[in-house]
Order: sequence, then C-alpha cells, then structure tokens
Amino acid sequence: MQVNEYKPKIVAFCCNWCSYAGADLAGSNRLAYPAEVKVIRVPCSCRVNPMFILRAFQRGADGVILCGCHPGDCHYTSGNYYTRRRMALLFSMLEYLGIEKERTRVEWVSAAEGAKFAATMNDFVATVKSLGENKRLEDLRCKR
Amino acid sequence: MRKCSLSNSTALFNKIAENATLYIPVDLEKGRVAYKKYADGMKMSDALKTDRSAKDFFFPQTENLMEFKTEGKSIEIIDNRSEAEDFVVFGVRACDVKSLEVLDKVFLAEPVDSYYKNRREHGVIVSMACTRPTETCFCGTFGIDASAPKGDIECYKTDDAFYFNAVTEKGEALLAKLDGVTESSDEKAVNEQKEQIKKVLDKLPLKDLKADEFGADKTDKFFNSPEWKNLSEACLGCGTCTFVCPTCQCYDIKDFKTNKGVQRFRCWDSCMYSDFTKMSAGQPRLTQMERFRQRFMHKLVYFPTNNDGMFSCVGCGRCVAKCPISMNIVKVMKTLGGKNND
Amino acid sequence: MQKITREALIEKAAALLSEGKVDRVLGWKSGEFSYDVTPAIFNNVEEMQKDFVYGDFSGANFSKYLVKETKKDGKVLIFLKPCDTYSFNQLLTEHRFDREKVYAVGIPCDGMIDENKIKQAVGDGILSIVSESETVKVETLYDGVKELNRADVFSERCLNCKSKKHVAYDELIGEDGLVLDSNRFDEVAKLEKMTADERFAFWQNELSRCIRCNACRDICPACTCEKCVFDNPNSGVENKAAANSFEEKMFHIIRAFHVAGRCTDCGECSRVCPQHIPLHLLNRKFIKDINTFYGDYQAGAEVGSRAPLVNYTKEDIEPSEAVNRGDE
Amino acid sequence: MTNVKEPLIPTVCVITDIRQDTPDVKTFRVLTLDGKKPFIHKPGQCAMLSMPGVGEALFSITSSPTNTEYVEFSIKKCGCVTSWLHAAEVGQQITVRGPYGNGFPVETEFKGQDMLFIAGGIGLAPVRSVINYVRDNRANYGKVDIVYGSRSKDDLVFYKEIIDEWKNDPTVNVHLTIDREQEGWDGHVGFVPNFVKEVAEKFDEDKKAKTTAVLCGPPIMIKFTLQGLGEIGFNKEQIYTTLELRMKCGIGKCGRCNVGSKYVCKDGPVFRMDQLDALPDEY
Amino acid sequence: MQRIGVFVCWCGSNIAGTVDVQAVSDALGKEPGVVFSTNYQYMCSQAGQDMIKQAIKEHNLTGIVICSCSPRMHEATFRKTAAAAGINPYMVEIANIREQCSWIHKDMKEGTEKAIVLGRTAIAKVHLNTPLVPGESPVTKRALVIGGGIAGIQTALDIADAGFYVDIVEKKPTIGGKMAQLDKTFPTLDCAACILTPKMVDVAQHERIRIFSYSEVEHVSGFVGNFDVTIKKKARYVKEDVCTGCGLCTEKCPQKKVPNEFNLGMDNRRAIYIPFAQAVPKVATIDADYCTMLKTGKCGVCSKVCTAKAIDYTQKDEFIEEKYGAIVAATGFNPISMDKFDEFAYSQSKDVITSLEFERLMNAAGPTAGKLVRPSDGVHPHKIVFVQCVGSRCAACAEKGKEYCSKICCMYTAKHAMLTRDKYPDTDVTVFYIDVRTPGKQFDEFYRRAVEEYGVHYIKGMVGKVSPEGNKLIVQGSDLIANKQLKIEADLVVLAAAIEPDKSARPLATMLTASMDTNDFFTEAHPKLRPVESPTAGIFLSGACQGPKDIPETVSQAGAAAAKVIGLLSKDKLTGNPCVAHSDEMMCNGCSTCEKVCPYGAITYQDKEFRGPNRTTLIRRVAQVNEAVCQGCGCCTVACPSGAMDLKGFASKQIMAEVDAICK
Repeated sequence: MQVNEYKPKIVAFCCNWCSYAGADLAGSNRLAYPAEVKVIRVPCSCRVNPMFILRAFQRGADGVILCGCHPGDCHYTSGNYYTRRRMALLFSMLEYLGIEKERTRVEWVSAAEGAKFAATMNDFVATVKSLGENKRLEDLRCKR
Repeated sequence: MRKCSLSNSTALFNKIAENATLYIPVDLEKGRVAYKKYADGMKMSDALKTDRSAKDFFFPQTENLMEFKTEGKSIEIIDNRSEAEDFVVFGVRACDVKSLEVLDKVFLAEPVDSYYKNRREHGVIVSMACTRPTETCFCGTFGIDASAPKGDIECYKTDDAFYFNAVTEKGEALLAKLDGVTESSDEKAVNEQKEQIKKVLDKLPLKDLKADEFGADKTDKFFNSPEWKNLSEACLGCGTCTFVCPTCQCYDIKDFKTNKGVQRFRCWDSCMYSDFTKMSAGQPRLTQMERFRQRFMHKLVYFPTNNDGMFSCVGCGRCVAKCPISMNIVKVMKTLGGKNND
Repeated sequence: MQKITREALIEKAAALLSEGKVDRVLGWKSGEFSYDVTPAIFNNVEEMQKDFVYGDFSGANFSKYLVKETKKDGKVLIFLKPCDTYSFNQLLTEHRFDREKVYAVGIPCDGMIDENKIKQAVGDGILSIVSESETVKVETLYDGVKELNRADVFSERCLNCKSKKHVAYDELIGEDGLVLDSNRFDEVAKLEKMTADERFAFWQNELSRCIRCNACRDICPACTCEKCVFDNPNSGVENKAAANSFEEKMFHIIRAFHVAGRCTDCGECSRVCPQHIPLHLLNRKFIKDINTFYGDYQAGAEVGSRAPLVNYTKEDIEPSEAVNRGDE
Repeated sequence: MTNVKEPLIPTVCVITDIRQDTPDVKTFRVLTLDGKKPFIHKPGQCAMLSMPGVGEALFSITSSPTNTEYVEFSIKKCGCVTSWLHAAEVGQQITVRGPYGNGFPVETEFKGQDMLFIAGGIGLAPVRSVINYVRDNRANYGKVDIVYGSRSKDDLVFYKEIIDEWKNDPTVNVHLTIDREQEGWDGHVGFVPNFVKEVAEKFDEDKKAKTTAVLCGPPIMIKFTLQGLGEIGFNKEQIYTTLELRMKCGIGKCGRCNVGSKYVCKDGPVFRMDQLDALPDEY
Repeated sequence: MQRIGVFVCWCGSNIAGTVDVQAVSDALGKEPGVVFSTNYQYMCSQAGQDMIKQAIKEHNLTGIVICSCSPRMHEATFRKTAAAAGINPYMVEIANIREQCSWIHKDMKEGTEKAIVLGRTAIAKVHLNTPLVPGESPVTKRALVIGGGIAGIQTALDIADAGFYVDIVEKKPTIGGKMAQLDKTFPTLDCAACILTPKMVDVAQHERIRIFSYSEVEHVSGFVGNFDVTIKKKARYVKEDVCTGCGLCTEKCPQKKVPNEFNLGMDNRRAIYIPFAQAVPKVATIDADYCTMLKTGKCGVCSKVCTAKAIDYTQKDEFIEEKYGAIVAATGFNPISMDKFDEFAYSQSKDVITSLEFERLMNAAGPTAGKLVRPSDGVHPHKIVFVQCVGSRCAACAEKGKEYCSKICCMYTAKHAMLTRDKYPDTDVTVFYIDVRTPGKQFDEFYRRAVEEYGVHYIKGMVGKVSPEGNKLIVQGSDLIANKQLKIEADLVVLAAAIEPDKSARPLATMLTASMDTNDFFTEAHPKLRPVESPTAGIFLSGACQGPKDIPETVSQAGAAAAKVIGLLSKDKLTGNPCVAHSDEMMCNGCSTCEKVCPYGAITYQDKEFRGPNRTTLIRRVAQVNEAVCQGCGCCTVACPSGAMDLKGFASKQIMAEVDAICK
C-alpha cells in the first residue's frame, strides 16, 4: 500500500516589490521548490498582521514564512524595519508559549534573489516537514 | 440514609466512576478550586465553592449546535451532536443546585432546549451542605437553605463520613449502585450538622439582606430609579459577573467557517457587553447604565415576573468575590432595596 | 515612607473642591466588607466623608476612567499612586483624555494587599481586616482573629513594584519615591528556562481556564479602543467565547501584542482575572524582550515617547536571532 | 406549539422567486425542498432565515397564512444577511426556522372589527400578511382602510399588488401617500401621520369605536400617528403594532430581546399599544 | 455576492505543460460565486482579452479571476480589459500559476492541485474586492537628474529638448563623469573628450537646464509628479556666477601637494582647482581639506590674484528646495578598490595600475601628457601584462570581488592593448583572460584586430600572483590552453578592475525609496519590459547605476529614461494608486500610533463630531489619510490596535480570506 507522504501546508507572505518578484524570478529560472508553498502577495511585509499568521495556523497551516525586502531596501523605506521588530517580538512570544519556533520564519529576499527564494522555501518546507503537523496552534474545527 | 466513611471515599468515587463520568471539586494551585473529571485516587476539595459553577456541565461556555455543508446553491444540515454520556457532579452546594432550577425554567420551558435537556437528563447532582459558608454568601436572601441542598442525591460530609439520601429517581438509581461501598445509617450526624450550619448562617454578614422589596411586577418601582447611574458608573462592562454566575444564561449563536463547511455554535454572551443588543437597526440599551440595569432588573424583577416569583439570583457570592471593581448585586439591592436593607 | 490617611485625602479634596479647582473626585468607595472597594465619583465632601476610603485595598488603577470622565463637563480630581502615573502618561501620549480637565494628586503607596492571599491564608468567613504597619489582623467567622505578615499578603504586583516615583501629577502629597530595581522579570526568566514542552503545558493549563469575560481587557488602561477587534464582526477575528485552546491563545497573544510597548506593567489584568491567570507574564515577556532587544523602555515614563513598536533602528535584531538566543 | 421540532435547528428551504419591489426591497418566495410551505403561521409572525456562514436574521412573514402554496419575505437591504439575500439568485437554498412570535389576534380581537391598516415604508411587510388574511376571510371583518406611505413612489413596497388587487377590491379603501411631490404622482403627498388623521377623522364616532388599527413603520411615524389617532379619539386598546428587536434565538432564551419582562420574540412581536405602554421605555 | 468569471491561461505550453488547465477551470467553476469558468491559449492576447470582455457582458460578471502569469506581468493588462468591458479594474485578481506554479513544479498532478488552490485563493479575495477609484494629483513639470556623467547629460538634454525644465545635480565640481577621464573609446577609437565636451557645453548653454555642480541631494519627499527635493550646494568658496574660469588662481595657489583625483592621484593639483580644461561649469573650487586660508585663516593668495573678485572664504553650504515631477538616477560607477587584491601587488608596486589609471596615462591631458611610462620611474615599459576580470565574475571571492561580469573590461583591454601596440610597436603586450566577451556591434572585429593586426598575446588563464622583483614585475599565471604555468617578467601590469555602483547610490536609493539589488545596482521595475524605471513611481534609471554598461548602451538607456520622463511630464494629472490606507472613523481612537509609522506623513488627525448615545454629540480625535500621499504599504494597518486602519485592495479580511483558502 502506498503511504501518503506528509505534506505540510505552508503560507508565504511576500512583499510585492522584492520577495514576490524574487519568487517570480525563481519561477522564471525554473528553480523548483515544493508545491506546498503558497504565496500571498502583500504590498509590504509590514502589511502582515500577527493576526494573519495566527489565522494561518488556526486554519491548518503548518508553517508561515514572511518574506520582505532586505532591511534598508524597503520600497516604502522603513516597512520591513517595523516588520522585523513586530515579528521578533511575536516569534519570541510564540516560543514563550511553547510553540515550535521553527514554524515561523522571516526571510529577506530581494527581487534579484530567485535562487535564495527557492532555497529558502526548500529549507523551510524541509524544516516544517521534520516537525510534523502543527498541533500546538491548531483549531480542530477547521480540519473537519 | 446511606453512609460511607471518609477513609473509604476512594472506593466510593471509584464505584461512582464505574457507572458514570464523575466530576469532583479539586484543589488546584494558588487556592483555585475546579471540578475535574475523577481519576483514581483523586482527592476531593473541601473548599466551599468551585471557581466556576456547576452551570458549565449543562450549559457549557461553547457548544456546537449543528454543521452545514454548502455546495453551489445547496445546503445540507448535519446534526452532529454526540450522544450525551451519563455523568455525576459531586459536591454541588445549595446555591448551585438552586441555580439549575433557575436554568430549567428557561431551557426546559417550551420550546424545550434539547441540548440542555439532554445533559440535564444524563447528569446526576450530588449536592452537599455548606458547613463553612463564607462572608460573601447570601443564599438565605432567596430562601435557599444551605444546610439542606436537594440535588438528585443529598450528601453531607462530616468529619468522618459521607451521608447520602436519594432525592430523585435518578439519585435513587445511582445510590442503589453504591450499596457495596455504603452502609445504612441514621440521620443523627446529619441533623447535628444541619443545626450547626444554621447557627453559622445566622452569623453571616449578609444574613440580613432582604429581597422582599424586589420580585414580580416591580418593574415600575425600580426601572427609573436615579440610583442606577451611580451604581453603574464604574462598571467596566466586562462579563465576569455573568460568566461566574450560576444562573446567567444569555447566549449568542454564531457561525464558524471551518475548512469544509460551517459550524453553528452557541456561546455564552453577556448582557453587560456593549454589543449584546446591537443590531443593524440600532441599539436599544445605549449606555452601560442600561445594560447594568438590565442585568439586575432581570435577576430581581423580570425573572420573578415570568416565573412565579422565583429570583434568578441564588446568592452564591461569586460575583461579589470576582467583580474587578467590586460592584455587585448586594450593593445594588442595598442601594435600591429601601428600608429593608438599610 | 509616611502612611497616607483617608482623612488627609479628604482634606485635600475638600480644599480643591472649595477653591473650585475641581468639580468632583474620582475615589475609592467602601463596600460591604473590608476589601471590596469600588471606584466612584464623589461630588462633595459629605459624600466622601460617608463612603470614601483609602487603604490596603485601594489598588484599582483609575487612569482609564479619565477617558470617560474628561468627556464630561468640569474638572475631576484623581489620586494617583506611583504606578498609576505611568498609565496616566501613556494615555496622555495616546491622546486618550483631556489633561486640562484633570487635577492629579500624586499619593505615595507602600503596596496594596491581595484579598485572595488573605482568603487563602485564613480561609472562609472573613469578618474584618485591620491593617497595622507590619501585620494584618483578620477576624474570621470560624477561627477568631489571625495575624498575618503584611509582606505575605501583598499583591503580586506590589511585591515586584517597579517604581515609587510619580511621573505625572499636579500636586504631590508626601515625598516622591524612586524608580526601583525590581525583580519583576524573574518569573518570565524562569519560564524561558523551561523546555518548550514545559512552557506549552504551563500556558495550556493557565489559558484553558479563560472564560473570556474580558475583565483583563476592560480594566486595562492600554485597551481603550473604541471597539476591540475581538468585538468587531468586521475584523475577521471577532469571537465571544474561546471555543478551543487556539482561540484562547489567539486572544491573549493578540491582546498582549496590541499593548506591547504601551503596557506600563500596572498588573491590573492579573489582579482582576476571575480565573487567576497570570496574564502579566505575557505582557512582561514583551517588556522584557523589548528591553533586551531594543534597550530599556518604560511605557508611560514620559509623555510623548515613541514606543518601541513604532520605532526601529537599522541594526535591530532579526526575528530568527530573537528566538534562538537560548540555543547556545 | 406549531411545527417547531428542534427549536434551533432549521430546515433547508429554497428561494423559488425573487421580486424587486423597490430599489432596496426584494420579496423572496420560499419553499421547502419538496415544494411545500415551510410552516403554518399566523399573520404578524416572524421566521428566522439564514445562510450558514453569513448569519441568521429574523424577518416578518409577508405572505398571508391563507396562501397555501408558499411563504414570502419582503426584505430591505440593511445589514449583512440582507445584503447577502439581495445578491442571491433563484434556486439558492437557505435555512428557515420558525414561525416565531404571537402574531396578530386575527381570530379573536380583530374579528368583526373595522380594520385600519397604517404602514410606512417597509413597515407594510408584516401588515400585508394581515391585510391579505382579512381580504381572504372578508366576511369576518368590517370595513377595511389601508393608509400606506413611503418616501417616494419608487419606495412603495408591493406597489403592483396594491394597484392591481387592493385598489380593485371594492371592499377595501386604499389611501396612498408619498413624502414629497414627484413627477408622475397624482396621489396624496404628505407624511403618514397627518394623512392617517385626515382619513380617520372622517370616520363617524361609531366607526371609530369599532375600528382596530394596525400600525407598523419607523419609530418616528409610530409616535406621531399614535398622537394623531389619540387626538381624534382612538384608545390605545384599539391600536396594535409590531416590534422587531435584536432577536437571536427566537425562542425567548438567549436573553437579548426583552423589554422589561416581555420577550419580543416570544411575547411579541405584536403588542397592543396599552400593553406596550406598560413596558419600560427601552425599545 | 459576486458573479465571478474565471479565466485560465495556458500560456502556450508554459502553463499547460505542467498544469491541467481544463481541470483547473472545471474545479474553479464549482466554487461559490463563480458563474463562468474557461481556459484559453493566451489570455493576454487580443482574442483572450475579447473573450474576457464578452464573458463579462454575457454573464454579467462583477469579479474576474485570471489564472495566468505573475500579476507583475499582466495585472495592468487585465485590469484595462475589465475596465473596457465596464467593470471596475480593481475587481480583477490574478492567480499566479506560471512563475509560482507551472514553472517550478514538474509533476502535472501537483501543479494542477496547486493551481486550483491558487485560483480558489484569488476567488476568495475577489469575493471581498470592492470597486476602487484612484485619486488624481497634478504633475510638476520639472525633472531632476542626479549625476552629471554621460548618462545624466544625455537624459537631461533629451528631456530639455522636449520642452521640460531639468536640473542636474552633480557632486563633483564639474559634470562629465567617467567619460571625461577616458582617452579613446572602443570600438571606433574616437577621442572621448571630442564627443563628450560638446555635449557638456550644450548642457551648460541649454535654457531649460540648470546645473547644480558640487551639490548633493539632501532630502526627498513626496511622490510621483510631486517630489519635494532639498539639494545641498556645497560651499566651493568661489562665486560661481562671478568666476570666469581664467585659472590664474589655480596656478598661484601655494598649496601644490593635493592628489589630483581626476588623474587618479597620479599627479597633484592645487587646493583651488578646476578639474580639467573643459570642465563645466568652468569655475574654480577650493578644496577645504587642503586650503591653508580656510584651515588657518592665513594665505588668501587666490583672493588676491582673482581679478573678478570671485573668491569668498565665508561661503556656506546652501540648501535649495525645488519641486520635481520626475527624478532620474544617473549615479554611475567606479572601479572597485584593489586593496583586497594583494596577489596582484597593487599596493606594493606603483607599476601595477588599474585600467582607468592606464587610461589617464595614455591621455594627452593626463599626468604624463599622453606618454606611456612606468609610474615608478618614468621609464618606457617594454613588456605590459593586462589582467582581465580582476574582481569580476568572482563567485568564489564574493567578499572582495563581484559575482557579476563588469561587461566593459574585455573591450577596453583590447583597446588599451591595441593603442599600446599602435603607439609603441616595441612594447610587447600580453592579456590574461577567462573569456573574451565581444557581443556588440563591431566588437568582435575590434578584438580580432588586436590579436591579428596588432599581435597582442591573448592567454586564456588567470594570473595567480604578481611580485615585484627589482624594477620588474614577475607575473605568474596559467595558460589553460597550453596547460602550463607561465612566469612572465613585465614592466607594467594593468588590472581590469571590476566596476561597482557609486557609493552615493545606496543612500540615494533610500531617500528615493527605490529598491536596489544586492550589488547596489538600482532595480528596474521589470528587467525586460521596464528596464529604465525603478519600481518606485516617478524614479527613472539612467546609465551604469542600473548595471554595467558601455557608452553606447548608456547613451541609449539615457535617452530611453528621458523618453519615460517626458511621457510622465507631458501629463497634466496623474491618477494615483487607489490601494491606499483608509481609517474607519467609528473605530479609530485617535491614539497616533499609525501616524508614527507612516513613512510618508500621510496620516493626520482631526477632532470630529460624532453622534453619541441619547442624542448627545461627542468630539473625537480621528485619523485621516491623505490619499495622494499614501503609497499603500499598510504599515499603519498593523500598528493600529483597534483595526480601524485598513488598506484598500489588501484589506485584512481579504488577506485572511486568502489565508483561509490556502489552508483549506
């Protein structure tokens, strides 16, 4: 019998200017990464509310990654600096609550870094896969 | 009357747990007391009250009503209630026993709330007299006898034994199953305890609080009292009093979109919340004063009006202990209650 | 530190009322027992003489009431303990009340008592609580008078008092204190040292008791939104009662996050929680992280300061570093 | 009780017809999946319609119980559920539970009475149910006057039915009014309260005494109409109205729709004016 | 409830190759609200767009989902299509099933499943889309060109010739840039000065061009069409409008030991100087770091000799504020520093020089008046070794070099070799190369001439080490074709140093909020379709600041950038981005948090009257967003704890709906 391979659900928030373009570049260069990764385009990483991240976990995501322009490169000058603070605090809080810190990540990917985007996603999916299903921030109702 | 020595209590609880899921009050860290599902060897708390009342067993904080699956334009309703299992709640005090009577008036009135009814039918209440009522207790105000609560089985715990008496058929059936761990007994010790309790009740600081001024058809007398404004001034509009209250039963029905369908559930709501009565057409209770008034008018006037004079406060004192700003029904009654409560 | 008496405060209020400097007084009103003190508005000295109290149970932080009070006509007198002044400033920073309509009298505080600790110590049936300098005498229905050490029944937050200094007032009664070196982060540090599994179990146990009464939010001086996102059907996260452990966490994480950098650590959330959830440990975690990552910051220490979450430096710690500090 | 089985569990029904009555009012015809009426009701009762995931809301039943084929709801677009319904198409399934409330006492107090129906705007929705009930049981009632007004001609709900059927019914007097002059309108112009007074003033004392008024509309209209009717000698015992307040469960348990000790969803929504007066002022 | 149409594009086989487009359109057709679903070979084609327009009309669609390539590619196209069919363009959402699906997944099943999820996600979003109408803002008809090299010069001239005003900001005392330092240009070997200086004069004389030389951009705010720029005109202590450029002061100045940067420090200039004879503006500048008068207050020679009385030691930096409609970055390049390349002995021997230094050595106006001599001893070199790719294409040595190809080195090295051999046939020339890249018009012919006609020795291989030995340089390298190690005794070694963007580019990019790549080259809005625009609206790119370029390429890009600027400035009004922040006044508590994080200052506060309970009036402080200033980053939406702030087009509910759809 065929054993179903565990396929994590990964939500990737990508800023429109750098990381989404980086993801596009990965595509243009045919750099493969797992299909489990689904990208949501946001204007800037600073548009990502911690609520969205928790929402993703509630809805059954096993990992959430947030990609933005490199610090200093934000299309909106300073958006990713705020993102960095917000996420540093949020992730630290999640860890404090005993939630696996590997399930959340922030990565800076520029429009020119298609290869980095693909490599990041490959690595992130592998990390989340090794953690298994998200049990600590799940809402069982959603899985029904 | 049946008796079971305290030294034998583990056997007693194990026996009950064989027949049904047993919940007993348990001491937790930092003085917390809560009902816990009994597991072998668990020690029962001697505390007067659990932090949350026995209401939770029959009217839980959230409960699924049904599920929907939708596809295209069609809808399918799935009634996915699980079969309720028999359960026993041990050590329910007089006030909480009475609170179930209050809830019954609401949920078992036509049209019957089958969710509540189902649980009520499957639950056996073992009540317990209060040997050490505390300063916030005022069940006597509403005619409740803390020395003789009447659950399905009444229970008295003395220094060395539990004494049981079946009150209802359900209680009898359960008690019969406990024959092996109980023995027959006279009522001497119990009567002594009752006397003792009565003496204590007479010393409680709130023993003189009277509800006579309140009751059915007193709406006009209190509704427009100027005191409501001062009383409600500091109210935060949180739901603490309503959620720790054993008789508050307001609820909301909400839909939750799951990944596959929609779950309709109900959850506790509070008349103290600013959006409780909000609707697209407007808000009939605009300020906290109106919401505050609603809660106490309901307990002291509206409910008695609709239920033959029965108050929907049982004097358990939880709100007195828990209100963040220490405003409570006792202060309301004393302020509004005129000469009787001076 | 000198003990402030009820009479001294009434005298002060009487003077201000008669001078016409204030029109009413926001103060503590006595209750049924020794400890159930209620915030109340006093319109004249007579009302104060009747019901006004100030003592070991006057812990409530009144700052938030100013949002509502300053919308009314006239000027209100408020008594501020040192920790209250931080909330006072924070609310001012956020333009939440009209400073012109408030006369703030700073009063010293040597710590408030937690009635729950007394109840735990003496059991049921408390008839009276009389406070002395080092001890508290409690008369109970069952065991007569018991004497407790004040230090043993101090509120948790007062044991970790961060400051005896008033950072805002129009007038001060008594002498001002100092900002203290508190050990308030010890508990957080203890949790941080646990394994992830232990922490998870700890919080699961704590948060699962939440009944979503919103007392923590409604008392919080930082939570002064017109409408909380958790009450707003359009926010997409509205919920009334936590249906499961996820929603419990969601509410408390987001609430803590929303007040991160704005929370003055007044401790009201934990004080009012009917389920005794140590909510301050969530807020303190953020405060501790902020201090570690971005340098010491005390919300409310000064009016108009820029909170850490609305600020940045180019060299800020990366989120990955923030969560991996303990690994080495 | 009526045919309510599990009070909170609805029945799946289907929208079989949608009629645009005014720019913001649509009338929905609802049947069970096997093509029957979802329930038997009394005029003035309400039912809870819902789309899972969107919400549940209470609407008055606009069709008359004498209609044996279907029930209808006339719904004004104003909130979340109503907006969704307005966007729905024929064939869409919805859930229905009810009917709820007491309804008008058509078989008791109203019998043998002359009827004066007064409605403003969407307020005609619950009243239409009674009007048609009365028309279908014509022998049981005396004379019928209908005073109905709206902001403009386009906002008159059931305009076609009013013109084609009610106006052509010789046993019914229809008095229409709109708030402001409008091209293509040669009828009465003015607010409902004044118009009612004009119409009812002409009643002789005898008729006034045996007339029962049914009143439904926006609060301001109700206030002034009551005042007007009072001035020309109507008693509060002769006037009925219907409230629609913040109902959630529909069965008097969830705790939000009470006015004093009365639950609108259970003890109402129809109240006689004197009963309403006895309730505290919180509606 | 929306009536949604779904259009799945095959993109030829680009999508259809790994995604079963039929299955996707079938599956999405069953989603709630979807009333029409189809697939087609090329949705972006005229036929595809017509199909969309027709479906909108036939099915009365209110929302459109296109499953196709990246929205960065064709979102605008399809929005226009929708608008043409009468529905609001912002009711269109794109599911990116090419770049983020078909191109990265090989398995048909996997690709199809993912495409369906992405489609559903877009549908979920469209359900919550609302029609958006962009605001309008006026256009200031003046352009700013930052950098006065050949790129900036060309851009400025083209814009000015089209009738618009242009200001050039150049940080050096003269415009001209790198090209002014060059001797001859490849492949035509015409003299750089001969073709550049007339253009410099054209700029100076153009009635619509102003030159701010010795100036820097200090601050930029505003947005496309409406930039507010502060320019710092550095004090040059010479009155620009008075100085005649006679040059007398530069001869009399007693401070003679100032390294001459124009000649790359190979000779000296005075403390007061004119960089070169054809400088524009031809005005002297006092180098404050060296001027004795400015440092000690004693000297004043230049002032004494200046008959025009142009010297002003009290001059201060001047700040000029000007409004611009468009900004062109033309900040150019520099050779990288050779400090880290110890193996080539650059810092040990004066006779190891860079190509740009060689350029000056060969230049008639250079330090040796065009005579090729060794910098160390002035002796004519008989053996020269050119080393190519020093720091270029240096993937393994990223910490000191660059990963990219600097593009111009092959050609200028061929030029240098050829010119050397032409002028000094007795000099033996060897070039070490990795690859010789000659993909330009007449380029390969040029290179072949160097090899075949001029007898330049080209050796494929890298130089491992250069070590000075006496007055010789021992060059150790490998010949990959002969497969042997070489040891060459050379008199002069010329390093073709990699080029990198000017250091001023990064702080400028930050000011302009224009993005950069990891190498600090400006990023273009699209590498192929919008190569001369920055993603930031109103910012254009000219020359090597966008990537390594030779002169013809630079000039053509400069012209292209000018064309884009002209296109922008010729509009009277700009329609803005409607995806801006919006504050729900009923929810706002006026706490000022959002204002603090807004990078554009788009948020202000106002006390407004609201209806309170019981017919009372409340005055509340609430946030207001200036839609013309807001750029739609959404930072405020997260800062706002009450959720009063939301972003149109990327509303919280929309993003959450997307999250839900993905996690289903």
